[in-house]
Amino acid sequence: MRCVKMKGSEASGKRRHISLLSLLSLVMLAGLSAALAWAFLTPGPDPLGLAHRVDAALAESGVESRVTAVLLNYRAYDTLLECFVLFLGVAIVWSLQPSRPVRQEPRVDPVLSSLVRLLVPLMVLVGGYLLWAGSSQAGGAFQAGAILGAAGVLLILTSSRLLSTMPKGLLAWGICLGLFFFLAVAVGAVALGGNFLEYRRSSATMIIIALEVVAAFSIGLSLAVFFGGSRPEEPSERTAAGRPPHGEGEEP
Amino acid sequence: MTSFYVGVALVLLLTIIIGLLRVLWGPTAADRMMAAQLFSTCGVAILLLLARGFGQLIIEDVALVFALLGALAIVAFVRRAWKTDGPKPDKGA
Amino acid sequence: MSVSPTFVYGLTGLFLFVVGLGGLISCPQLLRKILAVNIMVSGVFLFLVTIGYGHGVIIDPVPHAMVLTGIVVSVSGTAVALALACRVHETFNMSDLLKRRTRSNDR
Amino acid sequence: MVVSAFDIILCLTLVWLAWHVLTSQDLFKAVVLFISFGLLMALSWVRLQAPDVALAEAAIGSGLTGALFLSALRRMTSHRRGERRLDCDEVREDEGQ
Repeated sequence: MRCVKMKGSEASGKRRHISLLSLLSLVMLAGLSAALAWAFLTPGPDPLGLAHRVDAALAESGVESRVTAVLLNYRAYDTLLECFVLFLGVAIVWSLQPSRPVRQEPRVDPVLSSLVRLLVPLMVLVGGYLLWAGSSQAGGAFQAGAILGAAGVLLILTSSRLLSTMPKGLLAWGICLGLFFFLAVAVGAVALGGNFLEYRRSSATMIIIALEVVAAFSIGLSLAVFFGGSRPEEPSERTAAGRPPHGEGEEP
Repeated sequence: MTSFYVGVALVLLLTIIIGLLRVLWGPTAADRMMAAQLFSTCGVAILLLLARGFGQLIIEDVALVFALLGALAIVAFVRRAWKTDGPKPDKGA
Repeated sequence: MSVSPTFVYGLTGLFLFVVGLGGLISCPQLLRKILAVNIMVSGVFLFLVTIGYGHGVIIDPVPHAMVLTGIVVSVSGTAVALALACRVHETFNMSDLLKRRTRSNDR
Repeated sequence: MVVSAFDIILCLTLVWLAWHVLTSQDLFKAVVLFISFGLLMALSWVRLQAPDVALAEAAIGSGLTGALFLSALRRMTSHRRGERRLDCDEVREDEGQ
């Protein structure tokens, strides 16, 4: 591939070495793709899939949408662990980036600010619609969370101080809220004599809707925080604003 | 009627492919980004056509999300990747 | 004349996976490695949904649910990887695994 | 038949885009191509009758991931040598070959 090539004359010896390496990897990749294609095209035993079993249990799941039923009832473990992954990701991103003073951003264009003022309420509206529609058709917590996260990203883009002025504890609790609520539901089910994450038929609809709302909120907040990158500043650190960004000036 | 709608969608897909050439050749970063925005608009049209063609009105929701989220990339570009000190060509200038 | 969509999209998923793997191995720039992983992940998703599509009669919702979870997880992974790459860039002033040595030779 | 042509062209474009994302020398170009890639992925989800996945991909694949990459690109190229433009850095250094 072209992007492994290097500039400069001293790199020519290395280039030969790399081209040999890339040739080897090309051969291996060709072999891998041939093997995968062979495995895919060889007719195996016809898999029945799980569609019939999902349909058979749909009446007990509490929702009409099959995907939502799988996500929040049959395989709610997935969604629980996903909330955990989001929490972990935010923790890693915050610990990797030292809180940096906000650089001087270019002035916000009036066109841009009015666009954002128009778009953000629309996004929240569509997110709510998808959340509400999720129990009967396509849509649900993930899609609503993604759109809410996009609205948050728009807000961060137009005012870069937004994240740093928000109280950090509140932000952290908002991100953990989905995970904690999920765990509470799961443990509550055990306390009531059921299995982990098992809902009663009578209350399944309410539980799923509550889980969806909370999960959408947490997912949206986490996605916006991912985009914000660095951890919000502590009030004590804010006095140090104005120092050069980390890493600048260390160039040899 | 399905093949008519999908045929029109196919034509729009071909326009996207032509627009991709602008992304590949485009001399400035703004050219590339604007071409990507064009795909977003074109994608909305293709989704609406497919919604009619396959008879699944739920696809119109996808088109709605497309139309809303298309602005996100361009705003990110304007705020994070575009210096406002005049439209310099970014390559070979 | 009609080709089964399972065939077309399944093969595309496989090729996307392989192309992404190749890019992951051979591209030295960190950002492009992250792009390559994203392409690999898209290939896997495409393959999963294609399996769920079957012959288009009964759509299996379980792969859809798995892919939905996977999309959000892959965004988290991408954000973490980008934060790591930015951190590497700021600490070692290097965004490219190969250019580091030549750059220090230049100076 | 038209549907098959749509499938085949969409899939070929996807693979072609993936190839160019990984081989184009300009990182900014690669990111823009990746945004378009996410958009076409959403079209293929619609074609495979997975509207749930298409909704998520439309929001995340082309919007959020693109914004994340653009932001990271800015951070990884901005303060390297004074105030150089975003994609000059990678282009100038690669174009020597």
